[in-house]
Amino acid sequence: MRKRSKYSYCSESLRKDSGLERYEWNMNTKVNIAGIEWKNPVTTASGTFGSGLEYSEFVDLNQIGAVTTKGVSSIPWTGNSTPRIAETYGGMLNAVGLQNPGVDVFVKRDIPFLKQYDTRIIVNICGKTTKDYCDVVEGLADCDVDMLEINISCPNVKEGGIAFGQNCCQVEAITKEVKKYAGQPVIMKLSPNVTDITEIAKAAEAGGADAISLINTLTGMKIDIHKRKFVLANKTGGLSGPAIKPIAVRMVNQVAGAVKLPIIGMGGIMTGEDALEFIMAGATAVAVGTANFIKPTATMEVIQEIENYMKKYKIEDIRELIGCVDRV
Amino acid sequence: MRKRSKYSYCSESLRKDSGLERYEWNMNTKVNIAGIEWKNPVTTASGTFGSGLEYSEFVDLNQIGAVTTKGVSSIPWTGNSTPRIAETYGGMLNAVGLQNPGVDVFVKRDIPFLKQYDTRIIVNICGKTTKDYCDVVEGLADCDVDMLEINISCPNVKEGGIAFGQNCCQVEAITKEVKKYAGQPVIMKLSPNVTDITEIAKAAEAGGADAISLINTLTGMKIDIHKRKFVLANKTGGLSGPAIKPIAVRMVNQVAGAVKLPIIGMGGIMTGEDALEFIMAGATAVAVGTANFIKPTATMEVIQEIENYMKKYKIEDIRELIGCVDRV
Amino acid sequence: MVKIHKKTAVITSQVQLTEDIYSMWIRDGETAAGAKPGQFLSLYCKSESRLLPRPVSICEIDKEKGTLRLVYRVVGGGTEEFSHYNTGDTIEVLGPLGNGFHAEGSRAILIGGGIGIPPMLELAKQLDCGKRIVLGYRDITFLDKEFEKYGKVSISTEDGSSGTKGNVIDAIKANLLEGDIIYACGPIPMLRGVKAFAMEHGIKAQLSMEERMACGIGACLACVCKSGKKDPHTNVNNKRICKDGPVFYAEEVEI
Amino acid sequence: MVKIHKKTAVITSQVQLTEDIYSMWIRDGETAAGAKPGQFLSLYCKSESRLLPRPVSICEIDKEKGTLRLVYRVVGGGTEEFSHYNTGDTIEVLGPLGNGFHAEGSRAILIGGGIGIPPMLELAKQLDCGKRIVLGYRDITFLDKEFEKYGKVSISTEDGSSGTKGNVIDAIKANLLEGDIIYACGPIPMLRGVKAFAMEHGIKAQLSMEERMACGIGACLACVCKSGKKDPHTNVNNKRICKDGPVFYAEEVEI
Ligand SMILES: Cc1cc2nc3c(=O)[nH]c(=O)nc-3n(C[C@H](O)[C@H](O)[C@H](O)COP(=O)(O)OP(=O)(O)OC[C@H]3O[C@@H](n4cnc5c(N)ncnc54)[C@H](O)[C@@H]3O)c2cc1C
Ligand SMILES: Cc1cc2nc3c(=O)[nH]c(=O)nc-3n(C[C@H](O)[C@H](O)[C@H](O)COP(=O)(O)OP(=O)(O)OC[C@H]3O[C@@H](n4cnc5c(N)ncnc54)[C@H](O)[C@@H]3O)c2cc1C
Ligand SMILES: Cc1cc2nc3c(=O)[nH]c(=O)nc-3n(C[C@H](O)[C@H](O)[C@H](O)COP(=O)(O)O)c2cc1C
Ligand SMILES: Cc1cc2nc3c(=O)[nH]c(=O)nc-3n(C[C@H](O)[C@H](O)[C@H](O)COP(=O)(O)O)c2cc1C
Ligand code: FES
Ligand code: FES
Repeated sequence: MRKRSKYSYCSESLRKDSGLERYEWNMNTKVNIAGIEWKNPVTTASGTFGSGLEYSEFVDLNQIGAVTTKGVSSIPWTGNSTPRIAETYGGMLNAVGLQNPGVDVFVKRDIPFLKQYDTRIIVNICGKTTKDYCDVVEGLADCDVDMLEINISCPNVKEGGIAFGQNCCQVEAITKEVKKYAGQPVIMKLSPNVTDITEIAKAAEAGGADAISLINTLTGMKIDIHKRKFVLANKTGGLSGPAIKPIAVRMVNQVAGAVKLPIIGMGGIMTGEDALEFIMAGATAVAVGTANFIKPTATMEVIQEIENYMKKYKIEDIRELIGCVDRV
Repeated sequence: MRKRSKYSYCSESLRKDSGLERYEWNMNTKVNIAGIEWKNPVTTASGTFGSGLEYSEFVDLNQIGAVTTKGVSSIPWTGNSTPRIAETYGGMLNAVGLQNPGVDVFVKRDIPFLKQYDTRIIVNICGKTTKDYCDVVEGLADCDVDMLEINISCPNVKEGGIAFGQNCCQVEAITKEVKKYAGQPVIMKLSPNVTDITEIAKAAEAGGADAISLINTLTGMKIDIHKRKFVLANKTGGLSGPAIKPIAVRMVNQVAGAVKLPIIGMGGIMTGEDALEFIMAGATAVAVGTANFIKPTATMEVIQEIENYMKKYKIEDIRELIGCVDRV
Repeated sequence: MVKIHKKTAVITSQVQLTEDIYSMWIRDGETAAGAKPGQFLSLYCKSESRLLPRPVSICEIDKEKGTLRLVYRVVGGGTEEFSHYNTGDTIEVLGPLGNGFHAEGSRAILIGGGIGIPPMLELAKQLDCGKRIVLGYRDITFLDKEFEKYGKVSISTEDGSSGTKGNVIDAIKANLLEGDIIYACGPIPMLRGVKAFAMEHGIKAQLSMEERMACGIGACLACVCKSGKKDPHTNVNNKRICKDGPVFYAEEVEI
Repeated sequence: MVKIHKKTAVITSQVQLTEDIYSMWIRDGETAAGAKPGQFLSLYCKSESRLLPRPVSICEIDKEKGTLRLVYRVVGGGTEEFSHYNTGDTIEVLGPLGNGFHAEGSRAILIGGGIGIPPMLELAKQLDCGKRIVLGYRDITFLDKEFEKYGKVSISTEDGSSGTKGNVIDAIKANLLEGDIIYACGPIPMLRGVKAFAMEHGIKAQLSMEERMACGIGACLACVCKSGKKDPHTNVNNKRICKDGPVFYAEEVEI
């Protein structure tokens, strides 16, 4: 058998640098999200990159626009029982259940680690109640982090998570509350498991969100037909990976047409081409998630391929590409 | 390069007959849906099999449990502009827009064709208004077809479709109306583009549905980054294929726990293993859709692989497997 | 009752013609036996992320050897994958599909534009009448030498690097070509020009059309084109390119 | 700053040991150079439908040739895919990952159960002390002959077809084995039995654990096992098998 064909991941033309750098192509990849400037539009999707420590063996964190950390809660969370993941066709299910060391350890250990690098720090926050969220947000208000991402959409937490993210009134209410305590711009991270994503996005905007990120995972299930039982201990899990990309791009495009806030798009990004689809759909920045598990250097490759595209088509400023496809 | 590896489609053990037929394994694959007996639990997903004519070159229609036809409306529909399809990672988007010759031609031409075969006939029905649906249902009341499947979930029709399928009150109301005119059992086909599929299923049950089928396609989008335009003329399309299977299995399992009606499960079924996942999740029958495009004989292979599984595990009656995994 | 199946064909040669155009011969006796010029094959990718078949026209048929030639341009992942196959590798194919060209008239003009050129080669070979061949390119030419055995070839290029500068119609006019039947395959703007030319001169024209496909056999209604009259099968003004085409009379289709 | 990468290793041999167990040698000098017994590799599938890496233990290391041996059971699509690879084919790997066994004590008992047997082979080779080897099978044995060069081998089979009928603990008891350190890899029920045996006899035990993985490097928290004490990294009673393990002291983990 021959080498795995990578062509579906990224076309040859963008993987290979088009070579224009010879005559010093001057381009701008900087983007500004809610007043925070990133050196390029690529971050990591929360939960797929830890706090950057492990992946720093593979990736030069100085080169990525921002690092978004694993969700952190006010107290340590143990997460779900194992098995926590299952593979699906072109994707995966996870039911990690937001295991995290709690905000105190996070602030003492993970922020100082990330501060060594010249990259933006986005802290993803989870909670079971509005108070939980506010406690973490308040605890981080004086910390040296750049943005907060509020995960109101994790399908693995029964008490809060999903309920928050699927109801407009609750989204608006929690956004308002969180904003009261926040020392940094607040990104609301939306769940795709809803009838109308634009309503939810508008609620976040109404609540005072500074930016929106989407999509979190779609709720899915896998059954082991030989054992006749669920593969995941939690029965259901969140579907991520290239399988979900068309849904994510659609939602980003819809939300871009519905609110004025900047959008961080994600869901199945494996290559620079995928990232550009989100950007053209209306995202100001993108996050790379599941792809990290498949190619530990995925973030850097995505950045490189975006730059190659810009060179190839002589795009001077990445911002020319944001939302450049017609709105639906 | 070697032959395409098929292993992810179906494991070797089920593709190869386990050979137990030597000592004449007596098994029952018949299922009963709303009083209609099918010889096996496999049908075709509406819109992927025409009215059976073209695929009858590949498949012996006598061998499949039921043929579900392309959606038919009261008058001929022209459908959307092209391109109508786009490929995605492990799936595809379609925005055919329910092109169909109208119920009159359908009754005169397609039903007589299908009546030549010993298989159940399920007519899928689409409309823009409740009256449209009722007109078709009434027109078919005296026809020799076995079941009606009401597509209240096609995302490609702006006027009706999606709106009907995403709102509980409307689902209950249209089910009630359709039932007034129906001469055959009515299957309500649900959209997955909703916050809570169980609410919609309960509304269909309350309206008097005899069965439920799910899932229809998830709304998605693809952008051609080189042309910087939408790939589909319709901009959005419905995502189908193996990519969506985990979402479909989850929804079938949730609905199985929420209503008493029999369920026809679909969404990404490529193999007997996939079909069994739906059956174990709670589906009484399954439909094969996108897989027909990839393997024209997909329906027959799925039936064979289900039988191979039953032989391997000495299952005498397929009904033992329906919903045999714990409910969520 | 089953007539055609998905077959596993063996690649007997693969040659690169230009930077992005490849010529591949594949062997499957049954498929070759039934093939006609203008028909196409559905080619399946090995990559499991790419599910849909790629329709590719039959460029040449060798019934004796049971082989078929496909000439294709690398435009995306699927064709790129094909271009990496070597002699001896296998490929799954379904076909021959569609109707193909229908021989008629006594003085034919064969017109191919860009990647619409390959299907004209087998047609040129099989047509037993007077024929003039017109091939339109952007710049780099391919297959043109091979056509020369079957008739006089006129070339057009957009940049004027070979033959007439302009499009195929410009080449027809420049070479004062005449005929009583036109066979054409190429991009829509070219076909539109050919249709206008044919109508203007009262010549019959058979046009081979292209659209994105899913089933390739007429079931899914993905690949339609607009027809002037109501189509008997669809009962609307749409014809299925895969099943009712890809070859249509110019007056049948709105382009 | 970058220390390990995904590498493309070449398969230098592939042999079928039993109906469903295969032995594959792969070559990548850098990977082999850093490898220790008890560590594992993440193997990536070529099929684009299967995205996640498959963790497989290192069974033998040949630092001179720069090769590694992997012995694996076909249980699903990924391992089935691997079993079709031939000599000369390539495979993408990441590793060596995890911590591996830590040599200590003077009289070791090495215990492998089922597909937990392979990692014990390189350990048996490298351990420079008194050692007894216990291998537990359901029925058909594999690799047992290869262990004989490194120490006395006792076998248990569930059906009694070879060695002691029963499990590895039955074999230990039947053969009155003694030691001051146990190294074990196998299914959870076996590890649970080994842990109980070790505690009962006051022997130290290093256990190699298994769980479904996504990242394989400690970032995603997919592969945790329960720990008795709060883990310093996770700050909860969970340890990451891929990063903190796969080898743990018996008292560290709750099984
Ligand atoms: C009847 C017919 C005959 C054809 N004959 C030839 C030929 O002889 N030589 C040749 O080079 N090309 C031919 N084409 C075009 C060829 O099908 C596409 O170039 C090819 O499918 C592109 O696949 P890809 O994976 O490389 O591109 P991608 O863009 O990655 O493909 C994505 C999807 O879009 C479809 N698609 C993309 N472009 C086209 C297109 N132009 N037409 C139809 N589907 C498309 C693909 O099949 C696939 O489903 C023909 C098309 C048709 C309909
Ligand atoms: C540290 C470690 C070392 C291992 N060493 C070996 C070894 O030396 N030899 C060997 O045969 N097997 C070993 N395994 C088990 C091996 O990883 C699985 O058998 C293999 O991943 C199954 O892949 P599949 O595609 O064939 O099965 P599938 O069931 O199709 O795999 C689906 C998914 O589940 C995961 N999965 C399935 N079973 C297991 C399992 N038992 N453990 C972890 N993940 C699993 C797969 O990696 C994949 O992500 C080891 C596992 C771990 C964690
Ligand atoms: C293993 C895993 C853990 C995740 N944990 C979190 C989390 O803690 N907080 C969060 O907001 N999203 C979490 N996500 C969702 C991702 O951030 C992202 O929204 C989703 O996976 C889609 O992107 P992808 O397809 O690129 O992975 C997690 C995803 C995975 C796969
Ligand atoms: C090309 C195409 C056309 C479809 N047309 C219809 C339709 O007319 N009516 C309907 O209810 N569903 C239609 N569907 C949805 C399918 O019946 C099915 O619900 C969906 O594709 C999921 O199954 P799959 O992944 O196996 O294809 C269509 C799907 C495809 C791909
Ligand atoms: S591709 Fe399905 S009808 Fe033509
Ligand atoms: S597999 Fe990701 S932490 Fe172990």
